[in-house]
Order: sequence, then structure tokens, then C-alpha cells
Amino acid sequence: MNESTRAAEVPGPVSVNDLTLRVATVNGSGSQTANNTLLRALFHMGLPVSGKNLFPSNIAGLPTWFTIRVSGDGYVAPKRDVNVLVCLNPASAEDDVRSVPPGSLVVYEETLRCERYRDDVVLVAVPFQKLVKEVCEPVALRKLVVNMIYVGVLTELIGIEVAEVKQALDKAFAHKPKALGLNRDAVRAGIEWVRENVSRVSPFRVERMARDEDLILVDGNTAAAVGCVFAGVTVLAWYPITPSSSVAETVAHLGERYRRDPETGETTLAVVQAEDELAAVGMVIGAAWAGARSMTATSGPGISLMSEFVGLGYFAEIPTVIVNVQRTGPSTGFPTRTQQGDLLSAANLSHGDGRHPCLYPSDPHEAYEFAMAAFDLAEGLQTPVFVLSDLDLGMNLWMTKPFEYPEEPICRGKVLDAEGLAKMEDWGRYKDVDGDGVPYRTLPGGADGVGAYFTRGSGHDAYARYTEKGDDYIATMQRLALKLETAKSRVPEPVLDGPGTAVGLLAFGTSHHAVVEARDHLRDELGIETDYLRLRAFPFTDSVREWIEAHERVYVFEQNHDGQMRRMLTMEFPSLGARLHSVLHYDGLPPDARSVWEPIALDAVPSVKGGA
Amino acid sequence: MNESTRAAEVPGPVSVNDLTLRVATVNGSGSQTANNTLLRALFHMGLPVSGKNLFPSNIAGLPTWFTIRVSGDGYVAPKRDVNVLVCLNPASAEDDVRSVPPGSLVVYEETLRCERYRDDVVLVAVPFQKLVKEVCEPVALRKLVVNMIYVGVLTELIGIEVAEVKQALDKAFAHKPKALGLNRDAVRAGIEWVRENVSRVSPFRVERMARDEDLILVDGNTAAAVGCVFAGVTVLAWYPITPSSSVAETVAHLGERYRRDPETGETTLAVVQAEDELAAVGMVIGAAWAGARSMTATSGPGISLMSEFVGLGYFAEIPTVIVNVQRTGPSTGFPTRTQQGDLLSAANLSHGDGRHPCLYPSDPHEAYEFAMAAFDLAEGLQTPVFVLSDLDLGMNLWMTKPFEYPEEPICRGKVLDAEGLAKMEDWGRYKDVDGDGVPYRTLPGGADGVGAYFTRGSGHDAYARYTEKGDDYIATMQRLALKLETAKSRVPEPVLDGPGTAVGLLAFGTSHHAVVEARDHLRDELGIETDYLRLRAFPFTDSVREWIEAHERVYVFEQNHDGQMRRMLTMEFPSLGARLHSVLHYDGLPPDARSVWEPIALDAVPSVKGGA
Amino acid sequence: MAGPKTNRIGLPVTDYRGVSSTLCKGCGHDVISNTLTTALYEMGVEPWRVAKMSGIGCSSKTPAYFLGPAWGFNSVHGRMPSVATGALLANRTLIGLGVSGDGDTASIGIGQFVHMVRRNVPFLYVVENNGVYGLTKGQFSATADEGSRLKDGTVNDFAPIDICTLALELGATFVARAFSADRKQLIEILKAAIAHEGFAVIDVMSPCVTFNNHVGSTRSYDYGRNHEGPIHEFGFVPAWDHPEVGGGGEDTFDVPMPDGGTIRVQRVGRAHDPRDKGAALRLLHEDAESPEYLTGVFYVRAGKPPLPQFLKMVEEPLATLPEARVRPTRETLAEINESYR
Amino acid sequence: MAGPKTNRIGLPVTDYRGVSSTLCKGCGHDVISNTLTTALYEMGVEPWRVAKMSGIGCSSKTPAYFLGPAWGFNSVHGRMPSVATGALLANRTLIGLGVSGDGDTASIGIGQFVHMVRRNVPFLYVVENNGVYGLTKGQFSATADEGSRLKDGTVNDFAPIDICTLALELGATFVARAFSADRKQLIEILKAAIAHEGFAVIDVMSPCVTFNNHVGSTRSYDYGRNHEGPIHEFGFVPAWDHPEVGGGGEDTFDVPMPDGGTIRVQRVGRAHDPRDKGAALRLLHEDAESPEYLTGVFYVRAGKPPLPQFLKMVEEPLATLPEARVRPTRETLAEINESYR
Ligand SMILES: Cc1ncc(C[n+]2csc(CCOP(=O)(O)OP(=O)(O)O)c2C)c(N)n1
Ligand SMILES: Cc1ncc(C[n+]2csc(CCOP(=O)(O)OP(=O)(O)O)c2C)c(N)n1
Ligand code: SF4
Ligand code: SF4
Ligand SMILES: [Mg+2]
Ligand SMILES: [Mg+2]
Repeated sequence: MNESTRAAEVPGPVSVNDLTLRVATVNGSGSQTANNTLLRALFHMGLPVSGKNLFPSNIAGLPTWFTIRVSGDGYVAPKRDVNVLVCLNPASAEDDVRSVPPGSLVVYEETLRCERYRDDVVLVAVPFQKLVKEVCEPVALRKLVVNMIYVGVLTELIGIEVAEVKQALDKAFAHKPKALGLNRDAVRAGIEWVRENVSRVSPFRVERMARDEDLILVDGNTAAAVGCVFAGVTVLAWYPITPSSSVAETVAHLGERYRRDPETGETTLAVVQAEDELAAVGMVIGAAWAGARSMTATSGPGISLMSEFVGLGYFAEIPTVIVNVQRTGPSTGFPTRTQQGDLLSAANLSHGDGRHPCLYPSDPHEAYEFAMAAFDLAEGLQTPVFVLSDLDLGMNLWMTKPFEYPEEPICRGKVLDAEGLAKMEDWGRYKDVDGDGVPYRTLPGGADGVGAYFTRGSGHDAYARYTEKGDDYIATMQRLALKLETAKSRVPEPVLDGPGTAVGLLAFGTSHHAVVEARDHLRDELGIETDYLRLRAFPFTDSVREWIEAHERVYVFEQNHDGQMRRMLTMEFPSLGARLHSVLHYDGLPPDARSVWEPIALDAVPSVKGGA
Repeated sequence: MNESTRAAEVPGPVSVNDLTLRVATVNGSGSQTANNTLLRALFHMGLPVSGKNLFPSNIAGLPTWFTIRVSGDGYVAPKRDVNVLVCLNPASAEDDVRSVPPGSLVVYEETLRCERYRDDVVLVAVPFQKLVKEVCEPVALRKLVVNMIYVGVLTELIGIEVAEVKQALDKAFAHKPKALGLNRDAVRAGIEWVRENVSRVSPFRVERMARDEDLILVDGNTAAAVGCVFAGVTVLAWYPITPSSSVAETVAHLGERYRRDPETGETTLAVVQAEDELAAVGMVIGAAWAGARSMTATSGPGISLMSEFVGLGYFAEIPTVIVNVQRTGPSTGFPTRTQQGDLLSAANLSHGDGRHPCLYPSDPHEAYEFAMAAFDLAEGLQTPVFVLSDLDLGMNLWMTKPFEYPEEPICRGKVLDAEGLAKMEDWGRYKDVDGDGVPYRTLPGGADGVGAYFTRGSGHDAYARYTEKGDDYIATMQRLALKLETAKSRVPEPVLDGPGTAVGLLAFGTSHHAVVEARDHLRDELGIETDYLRLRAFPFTDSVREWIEAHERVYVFEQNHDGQMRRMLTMEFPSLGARLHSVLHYDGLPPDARSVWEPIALDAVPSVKGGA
Repeated sequence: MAGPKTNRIGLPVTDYRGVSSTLCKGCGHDVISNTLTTALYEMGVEPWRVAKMSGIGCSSKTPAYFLGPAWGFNSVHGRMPSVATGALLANRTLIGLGVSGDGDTASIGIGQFVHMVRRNVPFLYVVENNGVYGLTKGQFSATADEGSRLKDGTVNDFAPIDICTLALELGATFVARAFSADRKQLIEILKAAIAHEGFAVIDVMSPCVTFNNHVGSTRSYDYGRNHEGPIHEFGFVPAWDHPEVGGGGEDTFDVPMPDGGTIRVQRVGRAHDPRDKGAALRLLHEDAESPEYLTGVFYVRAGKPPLPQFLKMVEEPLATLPEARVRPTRETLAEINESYR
Repeated sequence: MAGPKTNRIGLPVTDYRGVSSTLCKGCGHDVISNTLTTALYEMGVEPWRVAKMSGIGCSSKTPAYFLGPAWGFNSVHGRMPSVATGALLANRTLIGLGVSGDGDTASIGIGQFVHMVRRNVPFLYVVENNGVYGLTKGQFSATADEGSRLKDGTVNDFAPIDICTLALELGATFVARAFSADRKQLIEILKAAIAHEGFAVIDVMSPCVTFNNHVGSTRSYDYGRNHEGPIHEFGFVPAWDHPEVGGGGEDTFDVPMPDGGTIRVQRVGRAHDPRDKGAALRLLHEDAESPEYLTGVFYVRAGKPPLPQFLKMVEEPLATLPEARVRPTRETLAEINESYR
């Protein structure tokens, strides 16, 4: 062990493939490529990984943390305790170093003198600034390139395969050969520095694992965007807002690439950056009315601004897809923190009666699938549909199954062309012909002069004529409610497990991942068996009701303060309300397993105790 | 009986002080003054009356009905069956005449030849057009004056006291002596025509009653406006929307009259007609932040547009009062029909977590009281507060107790001046000092250079400093939730009756009036005893919970399709959801007693049957 | 026996009418609906290609009162522009025609109006401007003139928003003003606007007989009649009448329209040349100071690509493209997956 | 021992500073914050009378970075105007000062901006105009010039909204443009704006170093430096310096401000007279065609009553009026009751 490494009594032997690595830097410093290189290299070693970026709501200069968890057991929820820390940010170094448990590995820029703060961790002081000078001549680039040095340092320290790091670099800089060279050098410098200066073996290491599955590494916003493009979206209108912007930006980007004819230069996807969310949703409502598959993407404040128009969409029965990448509310809240906080708002959006279908993807693969499914659902039901993602899903990189090409053709729902119309007797735009509440529609501009109708958000009868008659209104409201019933057979069923025990856990979206780990913990460490239902959509299917009915006690785990999903379940299943108990996590960070199992374990439930 | 009156076999004897009188005219025809004259005269005869105006969402030319119920028993909910009909509208005459039960009295313009449609009612064909020519020389005014002729006709036919009609006219035309003369003549002409041409006694008559109470006749919007002015509102910003406009217009009007110094011409009430509801609510939020008692008034679509700002008000803790005069939604819906349809939207308005106190007045006296109380409540809790009225309450005339002068001084809540601030140790804008969740605030512009703070809808700590820390956020959210708990002890308690039986009825706002009558009917005609709770506010007080707990079966009667109040009760009291049953009325018209008792009677509840 | 009279695409005028109006008798808006009926009929517009859009207000109800066989959308208050933008993107073969009120456009709607102009959405936007909110019973709107009075005497203290000036400033390429009582001129303006490609706005003074037609109003029929100042006399000669250059004689000049039609201006009086934006702005700025109510086509310019062209969209309606054109291939998805491996 | 240097109301400049900025190093907005600090200090504005308002964006964060002892309100995106209007009504003795971005003002916020101008709210409205949405990572805003390019090469196809032209058209009485790198001029403009009564708007080009400071941008420091064209050279002489008429000598002319101060314009170069609205409009319209970036005070006019005066409000803050002035008497209520009997 040379001077650069100081070790206290490090408890325990070397731990393999079970570590949480955190890089503390400054935002705007370009560490993202380095972090993703690490993540990708670990991923390609067959290791189950997850990466969480914690960044402030500003553009440059404030502390940022990137945390990678490697879990041989396959858990992807974050863990509270970090065991490998890289300190590069003077502003947060002391806090960062003090936060890790004894025995952790701490790598830091030597001038930060982190050895002042702890003597119960493995300290590796690296002269990052010196090293970067050696490998990177252009002064302006050093700020960026320095990050690759810690990639090298970690590679050597914890045993990442150099070949995988190289490949990850190649991918990242595929079109920038000069940058590739510089970054390669930096990685090499890090590796070599460790080889020359550090003899001690890291207490945390990684080793290649065999992965059966074919997986990809992608963020949820990208996945949702791919889903939209393969759903055949034709009009996208949006307004920038964190953390949803990259949904729209990626749709637009994919549109440029795959939906613009390379020869004619013409596109089949119209994208408008609107002046605000009112306009964005107005455009997609207008587009959907005229027959486009339309969509917008937004987050909390945008949802609020879309409220009036969504009511119009509901009442005038206009299909559109709204992707809501939730962030911490209320109001502006924490724009760069995650939450499942718009559940009630989305499902009940707008004044007056009415509820809207919502889909809750829990990983990028589902974000892809549900985004795609949302279009068929919206057009099938002729109503706005929400895809409720969140910042954690949307902006972090996740291991996920590759996107599967849709086996079913696009389904536009009950759209009549001239021929179809001719076959219908006594067609009425808002007539329930099939008993499912969903009427038949025609698309504006039919060149044959038939099927035109007048759309309005005020009272209308089955033939789309203006009315102020109570009976017409009642009929419409009942039919709209019937559509919600119909929706139950079309939305994704929950993924469930049980009934086997009296205690059930219910979660959805990104809350899922902490539950997976918590259930193992409850069973393995505490002897508490739990069933589990992962909800995937509103309205709730009968299977949800039945599953709850089969359990005495159901813990609803969600990421908000008010217990919004528990409230929604209670509203829909009033007789089951007493069984539902909230387990909440709402500090703006993705939840860890402990947030789930601790309250459940603390909750002295006799039946559970008996079963243990 | 002369030619003008044809009578079929009229069943039964003359009915006294129990009639429903409907005048069918065209909107924009100026019948309102005539209708109000009738109503007022009946009211001054000591009769319990209610008047409902049913008008289309347009300005002139479409059918309008004004319906007066006189009920010796004191019921003010409408009754389905009309027994005195005045037909002046050719467009609706046939339907109108066909709609009344046999034995009704039908007065009509003779040229409408209503005798073609029925022979089982008492028909009085009046030559209105001829008569008006005789009494009103100016041709342009005849359209208006003709209405007073039916006032005269009815006066004589059903026994309204002429002196009371005169007095009502004097009041209506106090400042228009010429019009007074014309209208008096018209009434007289109507009376005389009946005296000369009709010998038959009307099957429905009225007679003076002794009224103990001192009552006034006023609409709910006016009452709410008076409440706001006496609450000391200082900034009103609004945007016109039916049926709420007259709240703002009346506040403005009263402001001109009572809040502008007659000498200096200066006002203590700033009124701005904003460019839309986003601006209106933004202005009142800004005004409240700067220390005004501020308010806005709106209806459904406006509520949707206010969504983002209300979330800011909640999170940044800015008190303001939003009067929502509900109309039939969703979307534009029926702008001139009533509904209790924004219960969920108002209480949960905006994305993210958060709930807002709501008050539910059921008559003008309460509209006055609750509008006033809303300001103290909002400032006391430092949060936006909703007053949820509806079109029926807001735009119809109601008998109600006179407004009582507030005995308590205005309470601005925890506002610190320089002195108060000096006494506080370590003041923080968002610090919970008293354990009730409500912090102390200072008002911008304090001239002493202390107490300034920075308000934002993004993360903030107890000292109003920017934060992105999870702990700060959790503390804030918990404190905000605590404020809602605190609110329970400050909102109006329910008015309740029972527990006495197993069956309870729960209603609120204007749904109350049908319930009063329905309970009598259930008891007297069907032998079903019911307890009753009239809810007056959200959050629900403990007494609401206890009362529900004491009943096996609670019928929640409300005016919307979705059973929104039942849903809210279920959310707040999850273990009681199974006891709550919806009884709904949602055709846009004020509910009658039958809407309440019929479903309850049909509902075969064993415990009720046993009790009967 | 001769059939009913038809237009150049063989339709009778009844196909250009709508359901009967529920507005007040004498309302300026009804005159505009009738004028639209005539103009659309005479221009031989195919009704089923028209998307009639509106917001909320008395004015916004009117799309139901003309061109029955067209597609109508009475959306929400003040937000017609966004809805129309979306519709025209979904199907660029639609003919976009919107009716809005002054409240709907200039009060609640001014933001969306501004951005619609900027985007040059291909759309004929008619503002039925009565200076008040008719449907909510006569409050002032943002176009009410400073100093004008309501029936009850209330005076408007704020400067009006001038729809035409604003549109011009923001780059609109067809900007006109009219008076509903001057049907003759309005028909010609409407025809020219229909012939225009891109965004066209016509600000039409349309008196509200119920709430703003009294003495003291600056939007009454009387006020209009006494103050109307046409900036030129002109007619629209449609393409199928084969307008030759100079065909109107020496006392006229021609402004050719992209559809082959021509605006033919008489060289009398002011004879404003609508191609001259500077002159248009000067006229409008002078107008702001004077009580005269200028009418006519202030500005017209061809050639600015409308939004779908800007975005280089395919010619066909996006709404009905077959799956093969909107869902990328299996190979593309494989390529995408590969990029995330 | 001498204390720290203070201004005319005895405060040190530190009282005019705020918490330290979290913006990117070199951001134009920080320059403006610093300039505001100086201008407010030198004008001797009482910090505790100032309401610092903003919307959402990098620019909208800046009220935290100057004038710490003032009252701040960072509201919601695009809606600062309404919040500010309300605040100034609640307490007309407050000095209203707002900072907004070009996205906040011209994209989402253009509707509220337009109406705030119309209402002549007494407010100094500073637009920190960088042509992009900084905080959401660099998308174009509605003030981006046609043809300008993002870093990734994306070209803006739409015509920009010109805040100054728009404000002038809508009747604003103080309209100016500046460039954040030209601190000297900006200070003078800010001082004059502070001295103005009623609505004042300053559109300041404020480069976003992270997303819009590259070649091809028309909002970069380089672009600003190469294209700035001051329409006059001038200084602001505050009231307490007792500006005499003609005190600047023959080569200047004076524009007196309501607070007793004076804008003193040098008779060199363009020497635009800011009292001449017509000339201002001409300048702005010319500017729209040319690549020159004109800076200076386009227009200033005194005497138009600001909103509280329009409404004839009492002089004192409504916020703290005693009960007796806001709750009518028992007799009044009796009278009201009587009218409904
Ligand atoms: C969000 C919203 N706010 C308010 C209203 C009420 N409202 C209906 S029409 C209207 C004004 C219409 O004025 P204008 O556009 O000038 O049309 P006009 O009736 O004068 O033709 C208003 C305020 C509404 N429907 N929606
Ligand atoms: C309703 C709403 N929509 C979107 C956003 C996201 N957002 C935050 S700042 C911003 C744009 C800011 O641009 P600008 O006003 O130009 O300020 P800059 O950051 O460039 O200074 C956007 C779109 C938001 N906060 N609220
Ligand atoms: S109220 Fe005015 S605008 Fe509305 S229909 Fe009547 S006249 Fe026309
Ligand atoms: S992103 Fe741009 S506008 Fe925002 S702080 Fe950085 S430089 Fe300034
Ligand atoms: Mg109008
Ligand atoms: Mg910007």
C-alpha cells in the first residue's frame, strides 16, 4: 500500500458483485459520458446494474451525484448505503465522505484532502488534476476529460473489464475520433496510476456474470418515444419541461430519421414546439379531431394547464395521448426530482364529471409498450389517455428487454370511411351502436361530402346536434361512464402473485423495483410472506378487485405524500378501503427496498406475525 | 264562465297555497321583471315561495321558463308537476300545455289556440296582444309590458293580493316613474280582463299566511357578494362566465356604492376584469401575497384554468378566496344549467399532492356567511379556499334569513407587523410555531426594512430559502397536511340530525332542499324514518365520521353523475366506504324531492323495511 | 324543368347554409354568416373540405349557422388557434376557416392568436368584433375603444388591441378590416381571403344589437355607418373568370392571388395598394389617432410558406396515411435496439 | 473610522446584493443582476419597498441574486404579469420590478404581457432575452430570430416577436432595449426606468453562454458586440442632482422624468428623441429589416395614469387598511337587507 491509500480496519472480506458506486461531481462538468461508460461496461460484463442521476434544477455549477448499483441478485432499486465513492466536487466532498459506511472505498481528488474526514474507510487519493494535464493538452477540454480518469481508476480498482470500457468508449465517441483518443488516454492514465500507486485490493469488486436474457440499456423517455413513433404518431405538439422534454425531443429526432423520406425530404410526422401547454394540448386535440394520431408530453405544471382541454377531449370524445413524466410537486416543486404525484390529477383532470384512462409503466420496455398501446386505447375508446411515467423511469438508464416489434397492426378504432358510413344505418356521431359506449366517428375532410358533423364541448345529442335537454345529457354521461367500463377490458391487466398469504403488497410504475427487493427481504430476513400486485392501469380491472378482496391487509406503496393510489383504489372499491394501507416514499428520490419493508415490518400485524 | 275559459271535468276541490306556477316565454323578452313581481307579491303574502329560472345558453329568442312554487308546508325544492301554466311562447306552447297534469290551470295568449291540445285542464285564453295595445302606446315597449298583463291575470285568477303586487311594482320601478305607470296599467288591465271575462274559480289559489320569521328574497350570487364586501375584500379580479358573473359584478357594484369615499372618490376595493381566468387567479394570488384580502369568482372552465395557480397558492401558502358557481360540466357543458360537479376538482385542484378547503352553502344566507368566513379561513390557514355554490343557488331568488352583521372583527390570521416580528425569536416564514401547521407571515412593503422573504413555488425550507433537500420537502408536505387537520376545527360543522335510525341521508349545498321534503315524504307516506346530515365543508370534521359510523346505510345525495361527494367521503373515511350509497340527480335542473325519495324507497333495504 | 341554381361545382346555395341562427335578431354576426355563405358559394368552395373552427361566444356559435355540410369544431374559449393549428397539420388538404369574437381573440385568446400568426397556419381567421362579450351579457372586451361606453354608462379606460396592427407586426400576409353592414365589401374581402394561401385575418366590426349598439358605443351600426372609411374600392376576380392583367381598365390596378384570382383595386380615393406594408402600417397608425374606421385589405403578400410547407410535410393528409407510412419497419426497430445494447 | 460607503439613503451596496447566483459562469443574466444592484443602489431605492417578481426560467431565478432585503416572488411560468398586477393593487406603495425571460414573456407569457401593458401597471419589466429557453436546455423561444441556429444546427423558421414594437403598439410609455454586455448604457436605462411612473419595459439581450453563444446565434456576445447600434447616447440625471434644463450644454437635450430626474441625450449620431413615438416605430420597423441591434430608450412619455390611479384607489396600501375602512357599517347591511325585503 503506498501513500495514496490509507485503510482503517476494513471489516469483512471482499464483496463481489454487490456494490453501490457514487460519483460526486458538479453539473455541467460533462461527467455524464464517463458515468455512462462505467454503467455500460458493467452492463456488458453481464452484471445487473442500475444508474441514477441526481441533479439540481440548474444548468451548471451545482453538486450532482451519479449512483450505480451493481447487484448480483438483480435488484435495480437504489440502496441507501454507498460503498464506492468518487469525490470530485469540493462543495460536497466533506458531506459525501462522511455519508458512506465504514469500510467503503473512497476515491478522491488528492487536493480535497478527504483523509481529514474519515479513517474508517479505504481512501484512495488520486491526483486527477495532475493526471489530466499529462493526457490532455487542450486546456479547455480538461474539465471534460478528467472524468474519464476516474473511469480508469475505478476500472482497475474494482475490476471492470478493460475491454468493455473500451467498447463503451467506442460507442460513446463513434463519430468523434479525436475525442475518442483523448478519452481513451485518460482511462488508460487512470488505470496505470492505480497499477503504479495502489496495491491494496478494493473491498468491493465486480466479476463477469452470465446473462441469459437479451437486454438493452435505455432510459424511459427514449423508450416511450420509440413506442410513440412505432405507434404511428403523426402530430406531436409539446412545450419543454423537465423531465419530459426528451420524450418529445426523441420523437422529433426519430421522426427526422425514420419518418422523413430521404428522397423527397417530406415527413409523415408533424412536430410543433407550442408556446405553452395549453396550446400544445389544444393542437393535439385539434389534430386528433381531424384524424391524426396525436400526442403531447409534459410534466406536472403542464398537466394543470391542460386541464380545460382534457375535459373537452373527454366530453367531445377526442382521442389523444398525453405522456406525463411526473416530477415532485405541487407547483414548481422539485423539477429534477421524481414522484408519483399526479395520479389523482391525471385520472380526474378537468372540472365536472369524468375520468381518464391512465397507464403506469414500470420500466423502459413497458414505457415503450404502453406508449404504443396508449394510441390504440385512445382511438379505441375515443378519449384522451395518459401515460404516467416519472423522472426516475424517464431520465435514468435501465436494463430492459429489447423493444418488440408490434405483432398487431395499428388499430384506429371505430373510424368510418365513406363505405363504412354507407353501410351504417342512421349513423350518429355519438350513438352507441355496439353497447360498449364507443360510437363511430368519421374523419374531417372526407372528400365525398358525407359524414360531416359538428363537434362541441357544450351539450350534444347522439347525432352531434346541440342540445340543452336533460335526457340527452344523462344519456351522454352514462355512455361516457360505460366507455370507462369498456376500458377495463382493454387496459393492461395487473401482474399479480397470490393470493397465497393474507398480506398483499400493491405498487405500480417505478415503485415496483423497491418492492421486488423488499419482498425478498421480508421473506428471507423477517419471515414475512407477501403477495404482490403490480398495477398497470386505471381504470382498475376486476382482477384488481378480486385480488384485494382475497387479502386482509394490502399495503399500497407509492411515491407521494397523500397516498393518491390508495385513494383512487378506495374510490373505485369503496367496500375495500379498510384493507388498504399506505406505505409512502416521497423525498423526491427513487425509493429503496427499506422504504417498503421497514414500515411493513414495524407494523405489528397479528396475522403476519402468526404466519412468520 | 265565458268563452275564454273552457274547463274539463276538473278533479278535486280548490287547492290553497300549494301550487307550482310556470311562465313559458322567450328569453330576452323582458319577462323577468314580471316574474319577480309575482314572486315578490307572493312572498309578501307570507307564503313560502321559490322561483327557478330555466333559460337557454343564448341571449334572446329561445324558450325560457320561470317556475314559482308556493308551498304552505314551506318546501322550496321544485316540484315536477306544474299546475298553473302561462303560455306565451309559440315555439314551446304545445309541449308546455301537454306537459301539465289534468286539472291544471292554463293561461295562454289566445292566438296560440292551446285549446287544441287539451280538454282536461282549465283553459283561459287571454288576448294579451290586444290588451297590451290598449294600455301601452309606444310600440317598442309592448314586448316588455305585455308581461305585466299576465301578472294581472294571475293575480286575479289565483288570488294574489293586489296591494302586494303594487308594492312589488313600486319597488321594481322605484327610479323609473314612467315605466311604473305603464306596468301598473298593464297589471290592472290583466286583472280587469279576468274580472270581466272569467267567472270560474281557479282550482289553485293562494291566501295570506302568517310568517314568524323575518325573511328576505335574494339570489345566492348577490348574497355571496355581500358577504365578500363585508369580509373586507380589497382586490377582486375576475373574468366573466355564466353563472358566476353576477358575484363579481355585484361585488364591484357594492364597492362603488359602499367602498368609494363619496368625497374623495377613492375606493378601498380594486376591481379588475382580467383577460382570462389564469390572469384573474394570478392577480388574486399576487394581491394576497402582498397582503390584500383577495377573491375571484368563476365557474367550471375557469376552475380548470386556475389549476396551476391554485397549486402555487397551496405550496407557497397564499390565502385567497375562489367562489365557484357550479354549472353543468364537463367542458362547456350546459352553461345555464346547475350541477354540483366540481367537488373533486376543487378539493384536489392542481397537479401533485394537496387538498383545498371547500365550503358548501345551501341557501343565500349561508352563501353570505360562508363567503365572509372563507376570507378568515383562507387567511387563518394561509391557503386558497373555495366557496362552492351553484347556478341554482347563485342565480335564483330564495327566501332566506336576513344577513347578520358579523359580530367578530375581521381576522387576518398570523400576520406579523414590525412589532410582532421583533417579538418572534428566529422567525421563519414557513416555520410551524404553534403546532397547527400554520406559520407566521409578514406583508410585503413593511416600511421598516425587516421581515422580507422570498416566495416561490419551488422547494423552500422553513426560512423560505431555496432547497432541493428531501428532508425539507417532507417537513413541508407534512406541515401542509397538518394545516388541513387544523382546518377541520375551523370550517363550519355539519348540521345533523340523529343518530336515531339506521338509515342516514347525507347532502349538501342546494341538494338540501329536496332532501327536506323527501324525508317528510319518506316518513309520512312510506313510513321510512331517516337521519340527516347536511355537510357544510371539506375537510370533513370528526362529527361527519362519527355520524356515518352510527349509520348502517348512508345515502349520499348529490347533483352529478360520478357521485363525487361519495367518493370524497370514501377517500377520507376509507373504512366507511361500504356504507355510502349514491343517490344522484344530474339532468342540469334543481332536484325535486322525488329524485331523493324514489331511489331510496325502491332500494329494498331490509333494516328499513323492518323499521317501517 | 330547371333545377335549383348552382355554383361552379354544381352545388345549390342551400349547401352553404347551416342550421338556423339562435342569435339576437339584427346581430352583426348573422350578417357575417350570411355573407360567408354567399362568398363560399360564389367561390365554389367544396364544403366537405372545410374545417369550421371557433372558440366560445355568440360569434363562436356561428359556424353552425353556415356551410352545414362542413366539419365544425366549437372548441373552448380563446383557444381556437391551437385547435385549428393541430387540425390543419393532421390534414393539410382541409380548408381552415375560423370565426372568433373579440373577447375570444383579444382578451383570453391573444396569446394563441399571436403565435398562430407567427406560424403562418393556413387559415382564414374572421374576428366578429363587437367590443363586448355578447354571450356573457355585455362586458367590455380588449378591443373596446378607450372612452367608449356601455349601456349602463361604464366607461372603458384601457386602450384597445388592434387586431390588424398586431397581425401585421407579427408577419401576417393577409390583413383586412370590414364592417358587417357593408356586405358588398365584405364579400370581396372574404373571397380574396379564401384565395389567399397562409394565414389571413379579417377584423369585422359586427355590432351587438343587445349590448353595444347604443349612443356612446364605437361598435354600433350607426357609429360604423358614420365612420367607415374604405381605404380603397376593389373587387375580387376569381381565377375561373380569367382575370387578365389590366383587365379592369386604366382606372384599376391588379394584385394577383396565388390561386389565379386577382384583387382589382379602383384608382379612386385612397386606393391603398395592399402590397405596401409600410403604407398599411402608416394607415393603421393614423387610424389609431382618428375616429375613422378604416376598412379594406391592408396587406396581402403571396409566397410565404404556410406551416405544413415549413415543416416539409407530405402532401397527403397525415390523418389517413396507411400503416406502412407511419410505422417504421422491423429492421428499424432492430437498429434502434442495437444502438442501446 | 469611516464606515462602509453608502448611498443617499444611507445603505451600503451590500444591501442591494442577493444570495450568490447559481447560473452558469458568464451568463448574461448575472451581468444584469449586477447592473440592477448598481442602478438600485445609486438611485437610492428603498429595498424593503421593492417587490421583485418573476416567472420561471434561469432569468426568473435572478430576483434572488440582487436586493436581498426586498420581497421576492418567483411565481409560475409566463404569468408574472398577473401576479405583479395583483401585488401592485394590494399595495400601490410597492415598487414593482420584474425579471422575466424571453420564453417566459414571449412564448407562454405573451398574453399576460400584452394585457399588462394595456393596463399600464406601474412596473419595471426587464426581459432577459437570450432567444432560447435556458433552463430547459436551449430550445428556441418566440424571440429567436428567423434563420438563427441552435448549437446542433437546428434553424429557427419563425419570425421573432419584438417585445419593444409590441409594447409600443400597445401603448407602453417607457420602452427600451439594451445589451447586457453594455453595462454603462444599461445602468442609465435602468435608472431612467426606475424614475418612470407606469409600465416600463426593457428588452435586454442577455447571452446564454451554455446554449446560445455560438457562431450562427444572433444572441451571442459576439453578435451583440458586432451589431449593437445605440440610437442615442444618454445619461440619467437623478432628481437630487438637480438637473437644470439645458444643464448638459448645447450638445444635449433633456427629457424630464416625473420624479424630477432627467434623461439627457447627447446630440450625436442618431440622437433619437425618445418622446417621438412615430420615430420610435420607424426605427423599430427599420431595425426589423436590418441586422443591426438597436439599443437605447425608444419611447418615454409621462402623465399616463398607472392602474391604481385609473381605478381611483386610495393612496394607502389596501393590504393594511383597518377594518373600519374595508367593512361597511351595520347600517349599510341593514339597508342592503331592506332592499331585499
Ligand atoms: C374559460 C372560459 N371562460 C369564460 C367563459 C365565458 N364566456 C363565454 S363567451 C365569453 C366572451 C365572448 O365574447 P366574444 O368572444 O367577444 O364573443 P361575442 O359573444 O361578443 O360574439 C365568455 C367570457 C367560457 N366559456 N370559458
Ligand atoms: C407551465 C410550465 N411549463 C414549462 C416549464 C418548464 N420551463 C421552465 S423555464 C422554461 C423556459 C425558460 O425560458 P426563458 O424564459 O427564456 O428563460 P431563460 O432560462 O432562457 O432565462 C420552461 C419551458 C415550467 N416551469 N412551467
Ligand atoms: S348578445 Fe350581442 S353578440 Fe350575442 S347574439 Fe345578441 S346581438 Fe349578437
Ligand atoms: S443555461 Fe444559459 S441562461 Fe441559463 S444560466 Fe446558463 S447561460 Fe444563463
Ligand atoms: Mg364580442
Ligand atoms: Mg431565454
